[in-house]
Amino acid sequence: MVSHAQTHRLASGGLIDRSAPLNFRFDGKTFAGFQGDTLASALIANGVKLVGRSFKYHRPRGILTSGSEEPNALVELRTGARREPNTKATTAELYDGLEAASQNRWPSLRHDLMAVNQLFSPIFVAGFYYKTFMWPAKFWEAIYEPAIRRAAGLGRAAGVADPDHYDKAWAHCDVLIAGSGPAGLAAALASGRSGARVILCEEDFALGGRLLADGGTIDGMPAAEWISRTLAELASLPNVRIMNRTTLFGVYDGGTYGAIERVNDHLPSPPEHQVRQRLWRIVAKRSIVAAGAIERPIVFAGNDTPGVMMASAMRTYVERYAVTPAKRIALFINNEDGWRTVETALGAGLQIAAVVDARPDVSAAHRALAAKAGFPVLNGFVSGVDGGKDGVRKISVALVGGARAEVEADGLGVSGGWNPAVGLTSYHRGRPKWQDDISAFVPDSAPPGMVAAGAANGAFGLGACLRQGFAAGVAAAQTAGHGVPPVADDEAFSLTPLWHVAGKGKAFVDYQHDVTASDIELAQREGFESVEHLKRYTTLGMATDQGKTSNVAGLAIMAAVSGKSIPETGTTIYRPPYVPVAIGAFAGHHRDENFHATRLTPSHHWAAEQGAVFVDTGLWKRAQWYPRAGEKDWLESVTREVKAVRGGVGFCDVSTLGKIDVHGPDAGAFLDRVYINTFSSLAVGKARYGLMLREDGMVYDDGTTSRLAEDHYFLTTTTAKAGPVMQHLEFCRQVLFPELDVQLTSVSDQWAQFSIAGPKTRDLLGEIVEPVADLSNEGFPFMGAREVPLRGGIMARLFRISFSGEMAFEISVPARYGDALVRNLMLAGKQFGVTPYGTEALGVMRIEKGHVAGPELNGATTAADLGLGKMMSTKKDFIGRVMAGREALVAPDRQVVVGIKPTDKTRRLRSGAHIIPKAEIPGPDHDQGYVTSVCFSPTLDQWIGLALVERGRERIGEIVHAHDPLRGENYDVELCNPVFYDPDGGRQRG
Amino acid sequence: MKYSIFSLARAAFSGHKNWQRTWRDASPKDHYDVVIIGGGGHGLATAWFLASEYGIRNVAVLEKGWIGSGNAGRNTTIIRSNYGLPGNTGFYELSMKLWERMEQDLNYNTMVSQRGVINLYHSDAQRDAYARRGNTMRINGIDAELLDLAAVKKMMPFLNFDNARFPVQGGLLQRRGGTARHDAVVWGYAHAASALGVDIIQNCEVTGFSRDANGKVTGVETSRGTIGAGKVGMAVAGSSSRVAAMAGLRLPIESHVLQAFVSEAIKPLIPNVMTFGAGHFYVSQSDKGGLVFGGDIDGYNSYAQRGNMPVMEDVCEGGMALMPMIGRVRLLRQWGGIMDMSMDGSPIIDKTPVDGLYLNAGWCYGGFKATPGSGLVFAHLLARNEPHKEAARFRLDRFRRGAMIDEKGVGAQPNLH
Amino acid sequence: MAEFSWLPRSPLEHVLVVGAYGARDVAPGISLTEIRNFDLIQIMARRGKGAELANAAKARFGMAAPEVPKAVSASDVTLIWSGPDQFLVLSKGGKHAMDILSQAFSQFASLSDQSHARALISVSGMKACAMLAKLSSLDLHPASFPIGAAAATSIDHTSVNLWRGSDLPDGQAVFNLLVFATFAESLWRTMLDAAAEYGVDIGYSEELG
Amino acid sequence: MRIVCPFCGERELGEFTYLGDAKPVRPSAGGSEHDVFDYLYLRDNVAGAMSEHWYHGGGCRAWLKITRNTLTHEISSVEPAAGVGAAKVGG
Repeated sequence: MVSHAQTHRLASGGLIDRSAPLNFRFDGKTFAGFQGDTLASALIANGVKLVGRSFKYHRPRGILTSGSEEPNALVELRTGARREPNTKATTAELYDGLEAASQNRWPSLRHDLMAVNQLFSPIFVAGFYYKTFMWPAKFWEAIYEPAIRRAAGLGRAAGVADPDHYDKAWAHCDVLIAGSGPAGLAAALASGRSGARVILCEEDFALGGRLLADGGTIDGMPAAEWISRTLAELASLPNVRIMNRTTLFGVYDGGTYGAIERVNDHLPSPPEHQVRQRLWRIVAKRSIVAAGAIERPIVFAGNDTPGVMMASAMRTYVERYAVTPAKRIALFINNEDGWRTVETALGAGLQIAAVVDARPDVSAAHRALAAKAGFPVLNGFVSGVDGGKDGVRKISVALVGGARAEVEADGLGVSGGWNPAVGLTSYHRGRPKWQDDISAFVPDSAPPGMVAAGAANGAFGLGACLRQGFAAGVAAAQTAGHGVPPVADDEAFSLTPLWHVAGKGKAFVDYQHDVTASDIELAQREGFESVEHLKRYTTLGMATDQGKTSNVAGLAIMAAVSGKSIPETGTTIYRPPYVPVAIGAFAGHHRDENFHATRLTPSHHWAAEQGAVFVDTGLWKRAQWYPRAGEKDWLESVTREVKAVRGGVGFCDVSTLGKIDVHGPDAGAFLDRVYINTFSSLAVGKARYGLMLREDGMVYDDGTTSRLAEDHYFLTTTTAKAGPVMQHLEFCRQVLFPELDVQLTSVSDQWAQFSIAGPKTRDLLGEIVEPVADLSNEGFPFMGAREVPLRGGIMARLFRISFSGEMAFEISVPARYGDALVRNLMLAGKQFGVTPYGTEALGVMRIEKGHVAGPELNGATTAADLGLGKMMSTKKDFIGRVMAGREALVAPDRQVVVGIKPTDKTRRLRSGAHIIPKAEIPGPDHDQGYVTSVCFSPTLDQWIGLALVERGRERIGEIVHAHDPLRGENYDVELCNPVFYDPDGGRQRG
Repeated sequence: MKYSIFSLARAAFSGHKNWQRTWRDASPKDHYDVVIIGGGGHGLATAWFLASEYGIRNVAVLEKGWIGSGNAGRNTTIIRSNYGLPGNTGFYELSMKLWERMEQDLNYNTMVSQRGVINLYHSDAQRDAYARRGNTMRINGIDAELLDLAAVKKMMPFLNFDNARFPVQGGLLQRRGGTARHDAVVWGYAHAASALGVDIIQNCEVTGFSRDANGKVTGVETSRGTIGAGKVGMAVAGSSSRVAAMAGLRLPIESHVLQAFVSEAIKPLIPNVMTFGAGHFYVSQSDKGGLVFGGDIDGYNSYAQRGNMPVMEDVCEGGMALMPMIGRVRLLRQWGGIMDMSMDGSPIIDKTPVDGLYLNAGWCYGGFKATPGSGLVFAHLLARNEPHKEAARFRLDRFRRGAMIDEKGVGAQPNLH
Repeated sequence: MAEFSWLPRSPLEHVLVVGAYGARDVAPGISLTEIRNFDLIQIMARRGKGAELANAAKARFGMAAPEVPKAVSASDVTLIWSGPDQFLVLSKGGKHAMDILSQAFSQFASLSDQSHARALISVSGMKACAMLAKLSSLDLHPASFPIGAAAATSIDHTSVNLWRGSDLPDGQAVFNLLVFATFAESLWRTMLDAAAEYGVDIGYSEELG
Repeated sequence: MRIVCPFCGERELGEFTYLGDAKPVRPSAGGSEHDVFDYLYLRDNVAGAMSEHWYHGGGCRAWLKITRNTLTHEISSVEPAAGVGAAKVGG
């Protein structure tokens, strides 16, 4: 049921599709519009003037512009999880069923109680909050700030997960063009005809830019016809890509541009399998900014009354959307361009109430037009607006010479001149330069490869736009001449700068943030004269419109009050994005479970079949434990797994270790330089534990490296450091030691690797390895490493190394056999009760054995801290050797690894507790270390742990406090040898 | 004029015509007891503490642009003292205590908002690391709480608990942490220091040092002439190496770009300050309503004060992974500051090898939250010629001795801190 | 004693579902085909032995190994540039397996078997470029990345080797991707997400393309 | 940022990781603590053209020496870090 007819829709004309009527809702009321409308144009069509409330004073506001510079007409678009706060009605494409609501008002847009703020406006001046709310001190967080936070903000975010999808893509071109106005289209023609790869981005859904509203004659034909001919030619060029609904928002280094494509925002929701928006990274050799210019308001009392609108926006609404923002229009202008609105309005059959032109020298032609149409041309300034929520009723005019006049009108079009869109050209901290004839900033320098053309470059005439665009296109394609530029006349442009009409009443510079001319004067009085100070103190230009309509006027007023010129006053730094961009688009596909990639071990799906619980280790999913029916918690499962290994045999997927083939005649010499211990002396067929330092002397990584052939070592890293160690080794190889003949290849993914541990390991392996392989202690001693054949025909590598402290081997098979290997191990090991174990049991056994791991290798420990100082060779140079000798790194009071046991055997330990001497009260002076790793040891039937403790090794046997105020615990532990289990190593060697 | 609701109301009656400049616009004198180079938060705080705490009022702060134009105006406004290593812990808590009384000290509302800072953890290993850090804090008398998953859910029900790649398991909370209005801190110190006689001289770029025959610094050469000084303090993070080079010094510092972002203003959505433990993302919501967020540095040396897209995307990916409710909230502005990244991730406050020249640098990610503490300890060093006890570990020679304060444990690679 | 079977299992076996995926209202714009069970050997020249390696490669394969980012094919083998002085040898059926190539090249080069380290995915279809533009920062326009072009690059922060094969008889472009096996499932899902809007035809093959 | 890898061609920033100033030279075996300290910790921290080490880890795994302006991010040269004498890494 449509409650409103389109009372303000013209009977004909416009680029709307009258055969496609659409219904939409605004603040609960249903309205009608057409395909091709924006929400703003459709609201105007229905005579809606009041669309929003301002940020601070909650003043009633109407639609000011017709584009992405809109400060006032912000709505919450859509509902539920798709609610989008602060959406500009001027850029929201109408679709059937669109729902929008006004925002930042309570209880309703018409009756907003927060408008009471206006009563306090004498106090709520710029920066008022810095001067008050300080007493009593506690009241800030308790009372003042929550109230301010509730009052501030604009629309409401949905507050629940965004249901839509986003993605990101790359595009590449020779010439990138921003804008499809006359300059942009001419540039596309010129560069496209040359064969260059061209991408043209247009933020609007319709192509043509200002031509759509302002028309004109190009190459002797009406603009609309020229546009369609041009688009047809561009469409015929396979090297030209036109992207509408796409805003170029930033320029980054190396000719990379950011663009946002609103793929499906014109629909109620994206079709299945499609995204809402797509972020483009466009790599372009050259770019042409033909993004046009933004008409600027004039600051005068009452300039924020609904019905006050930019003169060019009025033309857009009338010409493009066939709607009438007002029936009887007054204009307040200081330049020639404003007169176009007069012509447009008269052409549409609207009344002109008066033209207030600040210039003394209005042309005879205009005066004749006024006489013919019967409206006065007043040389003066608008000094006040009579009206309110329902719009403009009357305007007061201060005439040059001192007289006053009043004009009855229901709409006021304003034109203070045009500001070229200098954003993109300035994002590399470029400062635009002042151009006197148009009283505006124009691009000066630009990022490499970028030029501006047309209105964005300060060329306001249609002919000039076409010429500049075409020339820029030719230059960017780096070829000479491609036909002749399209031809059109250049309209006369004259302007008398006018920024601010002084007078009584609030005159807004920044509409959305309610920054008035007097706020700027106050800021100047208080010493905030630098434009950046001005911006920060008053919040000028920091609203969602990014100051597109307010910045230049603000600094012009600052210049006036501080007695400087505008160029002396300067601009603030321009910062991307050119329009606000949804955070979801920057994230694209990378959210939820797709935030980061997932790495799976070769036995992953088998483990999943067993019901394993997985843990995230970096990008890996690793089996943490394998629960069995009836087990009440993880501890029971882990305890069972540990006992099974210590008493029989178990296996664990350790494929996540980094694995690197180190090849070449100098491989041994190379490893000698990167490890603290020696590898060149390692016999073929043997493995050795190695420790790497950073150059600063701290431990970097550890792992076992085996020599498989004279010129081939197989190096393993920890799971966490696989990538960084590879990078480090390549640095050593390529940069530090290029004289060595050594080659590195990551083979992490080539090998499925399992640790098989426990006293029955040989029995299990005997089932699966061909009998020719001698697995006896003599035939395959501890730290042996060699290839063996498996029954059934594949080869495997066996390494007799042990992390668990048990008799153990690690076995590697090519990864595609990893799944088969675990299944075969289960089959072969059934008779021995073979038990798969996860990372928790692995961790328990390494703590029982006193092996250091991640928590101890924390980047701040030395080899000596870890009890591995003796490994450091004194006979060779290696990375980190020199710095490891610094005084603080060899100080006797360093925290070193020790074991800890609670004196109460039933007590649970926790990592992160601190170590405090027994006699001391906890405090910074007695904080002697902390617990790094703990576990319940099934073997010892109590909790045990490792800790880094000052002089720990000298204090074995001492009772200290484990102090854990975070968890409210404080208990006694005994410092002990970190090797809790089989300290002689008999089991792993047996 | 003392700022209060009463002075504000009185001023309103006179149309706000009677407000004075927030700080005096001073011209350089020939000589000061102390010249501070750098009109950011640290430099101005140092001047204020010199004047208010150490009775040294013949002080100038020289700023090459407008005050607060460096990192003081380009950060994510977070204050906290949740550090884990000796040196940092005590210092940042000293700073936290000064934040808590700043408005009354300065008669300027800097909007210190102790809304809580929570570091989320996503694994047992992270939980243990936070437990270690939280216990350090508690042992040092700093508030800290270790929250489990249920407590995090209660406090922030809007996080992605259901289908996250790295599910949240809990968090380390410092309730006293929060935010402050960064620009107001600069203006507040300028206001208060100026009132005590400090000369704040803008648009005055230091171009060199004056030295006597023994090499002692006797003043600075500036774009507004030579200014004599008993002592010169540098507080120019972002430009430390460039200024130090004028005195022939090389520092253990690299300059890196750190980006930050703000969204459009929305009604209150996020109550506190959060850091995501499984990616590079931290966020708070300003009183005005914008989500203020950031992540890691871009990773390469830069003085360009602008960032590139990969980090921008990385940060937003972190944000969406943590709370997919912000998908339709729009990013409004992006900016980049020049960070002094030191070789261990911790600051340097010390005398330099050049007599009369004092250094305050290397703030890495900690500069804003350090502002009042840095001002106090640097003023102490300048006034007393010996380090404040809470800055005793921030010495320049710690790298040579191997006494690094390396919270992340990544060593002498600044872009990893 | 138990009998063991050693069936190789592709890293994509669990996730690859043969048939149609994604948009159904259009003819599939993308074909994704996994090639299973291949030999892939990385060969890196020893220091200063680049020329000898080149000669040996020519003798062995009957064609020069690429010295720039390209892939070259003979009937039974494809040589893919993978970095300075290194290339990958892709083949089927054991003719160019590790033990055989070791004998031919070990004097001049270091060899690493990568046969199990990678999954091989072929992407074709009218929308192949559009879909890959979501994953790859490379310019895959035929002018920049013609048939035979190869790259060691990253998609989704993960290293891949990518090369453009010969066009299909109907003129559609074919891109081949070697992705690390432990990332393969994850990347596969990402590829499906990127391709879904175009409609996908999923399959696998034991034959090299 | 885009970097023209001498082996791979022009690539996106995300494929590279940064180490830092390429000017300091690691003291050879026998270097003193003073020398290594200087190498490891002190930086010119150039504001302008600077020679740097980057790793093309997302591509061909070559370490590169890149001259880049830290004020503008403009890259003026890229070469293998192994130096002209070993232009082909590992070669």
